Amino acid sequence: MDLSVSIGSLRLANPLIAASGCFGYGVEYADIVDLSSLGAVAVKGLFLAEREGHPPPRIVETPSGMLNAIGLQGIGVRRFVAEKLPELRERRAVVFVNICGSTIDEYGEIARVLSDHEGVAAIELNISCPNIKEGGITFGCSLTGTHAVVSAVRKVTRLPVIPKLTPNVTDVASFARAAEEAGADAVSLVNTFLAMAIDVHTRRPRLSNIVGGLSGPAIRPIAVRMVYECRQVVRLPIIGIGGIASAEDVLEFMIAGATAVQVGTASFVDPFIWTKLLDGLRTYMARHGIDRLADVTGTIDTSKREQAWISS
Amino acid sequence: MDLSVSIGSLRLANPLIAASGCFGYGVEYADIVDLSSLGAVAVKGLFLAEREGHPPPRIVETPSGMLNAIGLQGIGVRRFVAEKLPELRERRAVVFVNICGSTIDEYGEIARVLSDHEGVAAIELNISCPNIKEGGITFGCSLTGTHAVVSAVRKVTRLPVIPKLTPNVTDVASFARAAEEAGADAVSLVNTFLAMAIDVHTRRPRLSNIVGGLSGPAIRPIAVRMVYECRQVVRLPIIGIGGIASAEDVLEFMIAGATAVQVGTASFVDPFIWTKLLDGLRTYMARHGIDRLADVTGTIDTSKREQAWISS
Amino acid sequence: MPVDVDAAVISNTRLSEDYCVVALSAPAIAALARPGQFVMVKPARGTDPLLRRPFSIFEVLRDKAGAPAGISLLNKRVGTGTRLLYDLEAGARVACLGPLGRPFEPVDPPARAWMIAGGVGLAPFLTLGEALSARGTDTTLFYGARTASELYCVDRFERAGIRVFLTTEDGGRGGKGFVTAAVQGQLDLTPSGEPVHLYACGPTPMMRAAAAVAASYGRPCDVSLEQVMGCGLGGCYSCVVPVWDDAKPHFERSCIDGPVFDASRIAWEALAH
Amino acid sequence: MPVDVDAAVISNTRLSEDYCVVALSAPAIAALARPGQFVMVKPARGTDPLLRRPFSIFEVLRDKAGAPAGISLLNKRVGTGTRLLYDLEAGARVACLGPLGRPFEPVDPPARAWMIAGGVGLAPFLTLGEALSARGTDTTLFYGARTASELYCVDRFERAGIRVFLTTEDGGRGGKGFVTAAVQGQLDLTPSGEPVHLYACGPTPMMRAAAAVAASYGRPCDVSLEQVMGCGLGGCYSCVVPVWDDAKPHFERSCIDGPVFDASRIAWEALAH
Ligand SMILES: Cc1cc2nc3c(=O)[nH]c(=O)nc-3n(C[C@H](O)[C@H](O)[C@H](O)COP(=O)(O)OP(=O)(O)OC[C@H]3O[C@@H](n4cnc5c(N)ncnc54)[C@H](O)[C@@H]3O)c2cc1C
Ligand SMILES: Cc1cc2nc3c(=O)[nH]c(=O)nc-3n(C[C@H](O)[C@H](O)[C@H](O)COP(=O)(O)OP(=O)(O)OC[C@H]3O[C@@H](n4cnc5c(N)ncnc54)[C@H](O)[C@@H]3O)c2cc1C
Ligand SMILES: Cc1cc2nc3c(=O)[nH]c(=O)nc-3n(C[C@H](O)[C@H](O)[C@H](O)COP(=O)(O)O)c2cc1C
Ligand SMILES: Cc1cc2nc3c(=O)[nH]c(=O)nc-3n(C[C@H](O)[C@H](O)[C@H](O)COP(=O)(O)O)c2cc1C
Ligand code: FES
Ligand code: FES
Repeated sequence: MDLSVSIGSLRLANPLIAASGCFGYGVEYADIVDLSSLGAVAVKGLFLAEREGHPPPRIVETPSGMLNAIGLQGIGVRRFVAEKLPELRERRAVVFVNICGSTIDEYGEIARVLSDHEGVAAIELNISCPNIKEGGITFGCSLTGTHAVVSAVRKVTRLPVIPKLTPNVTDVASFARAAEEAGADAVSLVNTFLAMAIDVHTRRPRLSNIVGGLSGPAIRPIAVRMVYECRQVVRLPIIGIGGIASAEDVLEFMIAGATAVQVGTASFVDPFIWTKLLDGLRTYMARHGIDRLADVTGTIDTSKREQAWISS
Repeated sequence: MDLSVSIGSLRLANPLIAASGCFGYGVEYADIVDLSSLGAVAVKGLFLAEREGHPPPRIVETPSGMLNAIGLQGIGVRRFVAEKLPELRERRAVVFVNICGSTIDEYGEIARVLSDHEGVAAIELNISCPNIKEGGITFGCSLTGTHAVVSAVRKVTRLPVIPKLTPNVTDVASFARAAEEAGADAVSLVNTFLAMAIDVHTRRPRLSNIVGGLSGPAIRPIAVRMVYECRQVVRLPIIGIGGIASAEDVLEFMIAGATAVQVGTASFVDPFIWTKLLDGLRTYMARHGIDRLADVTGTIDTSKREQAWISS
Repeated sequence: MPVDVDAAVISNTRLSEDYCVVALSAPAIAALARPGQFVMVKPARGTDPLLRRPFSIFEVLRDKAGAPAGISLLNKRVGTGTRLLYDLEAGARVACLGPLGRPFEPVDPPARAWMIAGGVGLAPFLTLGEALSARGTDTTLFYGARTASELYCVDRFERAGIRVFLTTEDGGRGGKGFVTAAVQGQLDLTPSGEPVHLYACGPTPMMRAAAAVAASYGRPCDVSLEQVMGCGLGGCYSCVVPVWDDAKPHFERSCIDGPVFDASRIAWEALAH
Repeated sequence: MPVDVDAAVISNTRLSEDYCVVALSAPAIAALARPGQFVMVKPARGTDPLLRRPFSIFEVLRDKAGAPAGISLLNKRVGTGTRLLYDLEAGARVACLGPLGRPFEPVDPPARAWMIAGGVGLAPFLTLGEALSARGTDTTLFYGARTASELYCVDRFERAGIRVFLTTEDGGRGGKGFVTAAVQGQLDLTPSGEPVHLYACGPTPMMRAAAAVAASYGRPCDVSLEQVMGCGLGGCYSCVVPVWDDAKPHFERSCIDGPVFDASRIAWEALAH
């Protein structure tokens, strides 16, 4: 059985990628997860500089989901390449570096730093973090902003460039198209949904940042729809993200049009989820006589709208 | 204790409204719910003409939520006023009629029919149904469309006009503002999120309509955020909707800025929820020494971002 | 008028790896229940799963004085909710709303009643059979399953004075083949002047076949349809089935206009599954 | 290296309406556990609630041969997850990941150990106390609660050879007032040349007070902080606490850099609650 998938020139052993911000810098998990067994590891979003992020409370649970407003605490790209990348290479992890800038130049600058180092497989452009004011989602919510960031990074690196799209827009497919036109190698979607929760007794927001990003199974049906919509419009590989917690969820995204997927929140609940997902995918392939998992991508069957007999 | 709230000139006994499409024409519940005990009843979305809606499967459960693609099956506004309205009046229900048109003229036409009949308290403009191709959400996803529909209806009726906004947009507050500028008396938000689910074994969509609308507790944190955002921008009363299942949820929306709320999916799970919600609101008011529930609206306290001590 | 009962589980009898009978303390529902009606059960507190599930009322349980005390459900494990019900232990509580829906109308003698059950479609027929027996109607249950081990509670029907005719697809017990073929065979042997009323519940293809047999032999047939239901009360329009209405196709809500329908009204070619 | 165990509930002893001790069969975790470490427990299958909850390892349970067989948790009902744990019956299973986090380091004689517990902050101190006793360290538990009825498992500590000093806010049992005041009183009586190591766990204000007392008496103090945790493994950065790092404020992850911290490193004025 062949579980490998291709994102442009990049070949991943399987479609499972640890989602950015949900797997630290990868090294935290090195003792319990064989990092080389994952399709890839998307490390925590990095700015050029170190950041402390938002004060706690940073997360709050919601029905079948959670809000986070971490605020991109991080060690900055230079410390990352110095302190984390060597161990990741040693562990033979396929590393996607998720990057965030306050300006277009900053995205370019970070991409340049990363391109100078061995061991980075792809750059994921976080233009969709709902938790920070400057940069990020400002680009992700405007077509020209998206195009500009992708183009700028495209110019300075040969690494695959994968913008990560926000679901907080009217027409996500148009953003996928803008990314494609600007030279992206793939798109990741979705990042979290801007959301909030209030303690009714104190009348104060439950997150210090007031608003945060909703992730987890709750958002899965919306994310699947967005992947499906983008699939109609772009030819780029799509990395599907949002609430994946089982092999069936992985397959749902792939059938909708995803080439690979990322798993975030569910890996908090079960850090050993990866082998279970791989087992589940193999079981499915065996049951349905599928040799190459990649063949599943985009095979949704919308041909027969049964009983379209009574017109609506 | 005073639980009443005001939507413009309309005074509701309490902030609880049965959400459109989740309470039939109201009459279905007359035996088990005292319709006059609700703030209002928003009846199922009506076109001018009868419609059969989409073939089943029309719903599918998702984590802490459900998708629906009913396709606005309905008896049309003329049969509604003839067959349902009299009983609703008899039961002393405060009736919000949720209407949907394929064209702006159709919205106006329906509003005219309703204005000719006693017993309609308000017109809710469904410009946000994600399940039908023609009309509806086409208007709801464009600022000019929203403005045009509201203006057109505003011209033909003295009844309160309440556009119901879709969450499937980048900036919901700008739509609330467009509605306000066009003369709306309030806005309802949110309708459902466009979403989908796929059966991985058949690779077919789980809904006959392929996509449907996500409702239920899963969406609550996003809906609360949208109410909060709109509150910053418009002075109109806001009717908060999305995943409300407890008195605390009602209060969360009110504190975020809602004057009243609608309950949909949760009333499927518990058709007797209304008295429980009212009891819960009274308990809260007693505990916090609140005399007028309406005083809670918009009282979110974002003043002290504790420990904003480490800058993010 | 339905009521919502926070019902205690009296017992949960596992009949196999998949089937169980859950007895619930719910006097208020038991007192109102009519044959073929259903309840909406919340399999667990909280939001996972979120919605209630519809179940036929399998038995009306009575206390020693004969007063209605509870109901039982014949539950088949097919997914999350039915698994949670299967795993319930005595003493647990589940929210149970009912009775709901349009019941079966039991026929009177001299008409005979033939109940046709496929799999868990057996559930509504015990209460119907008892109602029929009570009014002296000659009653037969045609009950089909894939294999002998998937035939349940047959003695329960026999004790109620109901004649039982079994079929299995593999011939392991009773007639071999589909239950509707057996019904057809019996109809062949029955003079057309003898009134027979058919009642069917089971997988959609089985009910469709039953409806076709009934139609070709000119016999009245009521079916109890299984649609996914959101509310059970007519509020959501999720549970619709296509019916012919003045030769026009039309969607009716199976929770309040059904689940029991005159089979000849159903537009079978358009029904899901 | 933490392991995830689908642990069977051996017993669930309710100590009161709010507190219980849940014993779990988890040899692999028990074998690795060190004092002050915690586990992440999934209170129910499915997505409601979604995330695991952190709990200190209260006891390491041993089989007759003395081999580690399981752990127990001292659980206080405060919300959905802790209620589900309170309601667990023997035989149920819960996913339990651990052991996690930086443990307490037990001090050796001649240093004495004073453990300061507020409410459910008692949980990490039984294993620590046993470790201290085992190395012959003179160990005292200062344990405070609001009322006498909220003091639990005191005999369990006494049996482990630990001196116990109780306080209640209403004076119903032991000294009246806050537990940290009692500690301060004892420090007043203790010559500064006699080494005493403080360990504190409880509500944040209590730990902050303990840290202040420790600082003003020049005593080392370790605290075990309670932050909301998403993953317990360093993956999510949700559980951070503000620490001084070269006089610069900095957020550290309490799941891997803690939950035990040197109290003097914590920027208390910035800590949540
Ligand atoms: C009026 C009525 C009476 C019923 N009586 C009984 C009964 O007495 N005993 C019994 O075991 N079952 C009965 N059912 C079917 C039962 O409601 C479903 O099996 C149940 O809802 C499935 O829930 P789940 O969470 O286990 O399955 P899910 O995990 O929700 O789904 C598993 C599979 O079952 C299918 N399914 C889900 N809901 C239904 C449904 N309402 N009808 C048909 N298929 C469904 C799904 O499409 C899916 O393929 C009845 C249904 C109706 C409408
Ligand atoms: C390292 C560590 C060890 C712990 N050990 C124990 C223990 O041995 N025994 C015990 O009973 N509890 C312990 N706790 C606290 C326990 O994790 C929380 O009480 C629990 O997560 C609450 O879950 P819930 O679903 O019941 O509450 P929820 O319904 O989620 O919330 C109820 C209330 O509890 C607060 N809360 C939620 N999570 C936490 C948390 N992690 N810390 C503090 N407050 C929280 C919420 O803000 C809310 O006000 C420990 C926490 C940590 C971080
Ligand atoms: C705690 C947390 C931190 C996150 N940090 C980042 C980040 O740094 N960069 C990013 O692009 N996405 C970040 N995300 C978003 C996830 O990568 C992912 O897109 C989202 O959580 C949806 O997937 P899930 O439902 O599987 O968690 C974060 C999510 C969570 C829950
Ligand atoms: C089955 C179903 C049918 C609905 N039909 C309508 C409708 O006709 N018109 C409308 O404006 N909204 C309709 N809605 C949306 C609801 O009124 C409400 O906005 C949405 O469900 C979110 O609220 P909830 O989470 O409380 O259900 C429908 C929702 C459901 C679940
Ligand atoms: S189940 Fe809601 S209308 Fe029938
Ligand atoms: S709980 Fe996730 S980093 Fe600490």
